[in-house]
Amino acid sequence: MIEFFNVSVKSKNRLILREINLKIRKGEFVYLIGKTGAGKTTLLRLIYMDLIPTAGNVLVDKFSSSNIRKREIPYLRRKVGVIFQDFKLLPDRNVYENVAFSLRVIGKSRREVKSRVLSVLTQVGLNHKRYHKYHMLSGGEKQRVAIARALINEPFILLADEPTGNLDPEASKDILNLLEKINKSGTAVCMATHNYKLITWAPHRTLLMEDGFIKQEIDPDNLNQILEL
Amino acid sequence: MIEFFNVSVKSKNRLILREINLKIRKGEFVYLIGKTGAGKTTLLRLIYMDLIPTAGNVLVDKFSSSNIRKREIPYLRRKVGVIFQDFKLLPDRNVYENVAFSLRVIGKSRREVKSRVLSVLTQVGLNHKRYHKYHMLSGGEKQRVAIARALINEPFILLADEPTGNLDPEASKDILNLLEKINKSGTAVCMATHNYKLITWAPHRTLLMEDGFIKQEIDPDNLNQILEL
Amino acid sequence: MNILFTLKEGMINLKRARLSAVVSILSISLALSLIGISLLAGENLRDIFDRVYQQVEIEVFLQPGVNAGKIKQLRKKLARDTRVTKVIYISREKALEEFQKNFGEDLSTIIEENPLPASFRIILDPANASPKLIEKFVAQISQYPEVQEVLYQKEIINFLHKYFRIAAIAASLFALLLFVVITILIFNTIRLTIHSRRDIIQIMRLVGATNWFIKSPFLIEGMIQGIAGGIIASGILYLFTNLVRDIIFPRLLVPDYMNWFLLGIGIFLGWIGSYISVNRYLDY
Amino acid sequence: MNILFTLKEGMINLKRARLSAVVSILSISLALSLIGISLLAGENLRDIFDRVYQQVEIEVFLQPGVNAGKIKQLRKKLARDTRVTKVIYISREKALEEFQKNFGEDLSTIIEENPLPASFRIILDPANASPKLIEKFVAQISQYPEVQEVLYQKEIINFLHKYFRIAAIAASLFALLLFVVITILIFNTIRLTIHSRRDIIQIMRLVGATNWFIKSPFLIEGMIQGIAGGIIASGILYLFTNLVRDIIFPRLLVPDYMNWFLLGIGIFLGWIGSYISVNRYLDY
Ligand SMILES: Nc1ncnc2c1ncn2[C@@H]1O[C@H](COP(=O)(O)OP(=O)(O)OP(=O)(O)O)[C@@H](O)[C@H]1O
Ligand SMILES: Nc1ncnc2c1ncn2[C@@H]1O[C@H](COP(=O)(O)OP(=O)(O)OP(=O)(O)O)[C@@H](O)[C@H]1O
Ligand SMILES: [Mg+2]
Ligand SMILES: [Mg+2]
Repeated sequence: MIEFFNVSVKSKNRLILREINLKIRKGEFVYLIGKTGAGKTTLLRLIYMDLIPTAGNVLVDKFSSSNIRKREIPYLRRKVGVIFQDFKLLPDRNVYENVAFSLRVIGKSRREVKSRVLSVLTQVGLNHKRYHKYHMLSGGEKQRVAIARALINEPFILLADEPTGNLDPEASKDILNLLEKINKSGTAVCMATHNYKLITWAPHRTLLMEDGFIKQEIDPDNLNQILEL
Repeated sequence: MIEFFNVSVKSKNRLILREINLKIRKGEFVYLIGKTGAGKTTLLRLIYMDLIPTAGNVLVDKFSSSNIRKREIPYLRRKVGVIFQDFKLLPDRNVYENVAFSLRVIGKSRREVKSRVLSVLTQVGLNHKRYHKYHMLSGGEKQRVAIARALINEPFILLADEPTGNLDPEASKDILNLLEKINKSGTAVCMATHNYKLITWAPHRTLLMEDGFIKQEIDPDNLNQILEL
Repeated sequence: MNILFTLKEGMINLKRARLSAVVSILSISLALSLIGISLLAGENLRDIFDRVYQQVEIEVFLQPGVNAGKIKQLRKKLARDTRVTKVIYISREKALEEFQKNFGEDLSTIIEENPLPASFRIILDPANASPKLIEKFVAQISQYPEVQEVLYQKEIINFLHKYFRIAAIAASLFALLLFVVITILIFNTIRLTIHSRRDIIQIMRLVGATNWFIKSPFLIEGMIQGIAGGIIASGILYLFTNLVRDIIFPRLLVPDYMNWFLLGIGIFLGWIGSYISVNRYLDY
Repeated sequence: MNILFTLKEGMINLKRARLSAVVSILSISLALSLIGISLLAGENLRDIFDRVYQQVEIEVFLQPGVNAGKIKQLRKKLARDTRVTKVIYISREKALEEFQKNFGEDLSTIIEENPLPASFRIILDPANASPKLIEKFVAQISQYPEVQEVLYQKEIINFLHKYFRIAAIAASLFALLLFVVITILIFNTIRLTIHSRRDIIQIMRLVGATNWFIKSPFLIEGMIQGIAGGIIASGILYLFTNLVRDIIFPRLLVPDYMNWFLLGIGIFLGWIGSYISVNRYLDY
């Protein structure tokens, strides 16, 4: 599904990622942890090809970073959902419009959009608030909208870069539960986080990054060892 | 030192803060916790008078929100240090320049600036990296720069709005230790956070906000009860 | 307040929104050039009209029986009038001579006595040659008992004056429009510079910079734009006027004050534009 | 691709950077007006010069002994020449008559025989009245055995032509400068619009909008600016030309194509400006 072969990323003579080899299988749930600057965000950007590696090759679905063309990237993006710590929603539009926007933008007609948006909003539990304005939403709700938008094209993987960084523990747990539910229905999830408590709540394969490479894969049984930090 | 008398903040017919009464004494350390949207950031903005309450009165040092003039606000700000989750540094300048900037801006000469900046950088442990460019710093180091900048005018209080939101647990602990050290030397600290673990590491007076008011002051002994969330 | 620091930050401002500033300065130059051209057109039109007015003669025909003393007296009175530039006396004999020259007929062979009256031809100072003033002057002259009739090319003067006024009004409106455009241009560039520096401004606010300290570099920037626009416009007009003089209209008048005037307008509008912008986008 | 959606997002674009767009359109209007004025000046200058050229006579003096048949033949040949507009034959008698009229002296009383040669007076088509072409024509005519000498006002033609060329070059350079200014203006506004919409563009990228989908509203916006600028400039020139006609120069020529030309330039430069901007700031 997703495979990294000896991937390195260099920026201004500095190696940001070094010789990464990694395989994420269909329907997997993977945590990425590590200090600031370890390279988590950079690794995720390689998957949705916001960045092309300076060496090595990233395979995503049928796309390969070594020979993908610029104009193919939008079609890759439709197969990969992305969510962020700061939600990246449009503050001047309501819930429905925010989710619908991503379908309109890829050329779907108004009618096609409607049924799909409603079904996704139901999935994330926001159907009853679909006409709420952005500023009337709590942080957790905003993140749900972002997740709904990421899900709308039925991606095979959901990338999440510190999705709970701005949320309180309760809201964080809600979002984690939602991501688990989505994962159970077959979508892979890859989540970068500083919140190790999430891992104790829902243990999964965990990659510890340090200084641009994957230092170790942490055994879910040994999780407590990192939490001692 | 800081006192809130029946403070309310209304925005577009919605009460963001309601009837807050609060006193922060000289040299105190206060945590603000609560869900997103509870009003923590709003409360902090009232202290550095980025916002004037719609009802009630905020007293900070010798300034009162009910009769402060616009042109007095800068002089209040020089007595209050503020730091944020996203650091708010100037990415095109190095460590020294970032800290010096805030002294230059209030009209200090180059010579006065130098000794003061070096002493503050020593205080936060960054003197050896003073000529490092912004992008060469880790998240924890960036936050130290922000703290140095906030300290430079020797404020009587340091306001911190989720200062560890973008930091990994290790870096968060470092920052907390630094804030404690600063607090011990006499500066009050008021910190809004979602990271309840910080409170177990360094227990202090903790205010739980909910829906615009201070729901309760949590007994440091009962801290575990909130961590169970 | 630290001048050096302000200037340094001002330079950083200029670099940040450089393209917008260049675009703004170019547009201001164009607008100021147009103002300059209107001004030139106005001055030269006035000059041309003045010369037309200078050729307008007022003919004052005298009563038949007036004696030489009275005529001399009247002539003196007219010559002393500040509105009058030139007075010529046409005796009855001279009038007859002219008539014969113009029409080729010898009147004296047809009728016995010279039927033509003596007259003064008066040329007025152009400053007093507006239709109203001429009319007033004529009415005044007509009062004298020695005067029989006063004639002048009333229609031509009224026509010229009317169109000169229309042209002047149109040009003023146009200039006003250009003033507004320049102000908006500077307003907008400063707004964009403020926008592009909002991070740094937020930080300045946070650490306690005074409002005046934050605002002043933008005011300076606006005035620099006005000055630059004025200088470029002066250059354009210099080329333009030389070209026009060489090719079409060698008599082109260029008022000395023009360059200073353009520069002054540039600075003035630069200050207004940036002042409004700064107070709109940088006030608490 | 969904046209309605694109248009709707385009409207939101315009609202976002409204002031910048208005400023840009106003500046474009000014620049296009200046181009229009240059064009007008050029056309009218050419018209005036044409009329001067039309009065330039080439005098072709014939050899003394040429007989009537040869003269008739030459006349036909000249009349058939496409470069020639008008040929007038001045016989020896006619020449003498004119001489007497001009100088008031009766030559025939001084000398016995008429000393003046017969001649043709030729007026050329203005299109062929450039100094070089005239010289070529004259050289050609001089070859004919019947022709004794060819005279024309060489200096005046050279003088006019030289300055007309200088004016034309200066106006072209000025127009080129204005083209560049317009392009930069549109480039800059689109850049600012892109900047003000970077959040929404980032989200579009993220959810898989094609590059073309993201770019097209900005291209449309640039062209709308060009169109608006062209229309306003046409309006300004309409007022300007009417004013000039009424007051100073009733013969003012206004080419029919002018408004379409300005609109065309507006659209063309609008497209170029936004195209460059979009490819600079919106490419991966
Ligand atoms: N565009 C860039 N140019 C230069 N350096 C970059 C760029 N993007 C990231 N870096 C550097 O690459 C390193 C890895 O950054 P990255 O954002 O991937 O870390 P991270 O693990 O996501 O950190 P955090 O936990 O703070 O989000 C950092 O040192 C960063 O400064
Ligand atoms: N300028 C504003 N206009 C209108 N509503 C606002 C404004 N600023 C904040 N709010 C609203 O006020 C409420 C409190 O916001 P505030 O940012 O203080 O919460 P918070 O406790 O800091 O949340 P978080 O943990 O997400 O930072 C929220 O519902 C927010 O939507
Ligand atoms: Mg990151
Ligand atoms: Mg907050």
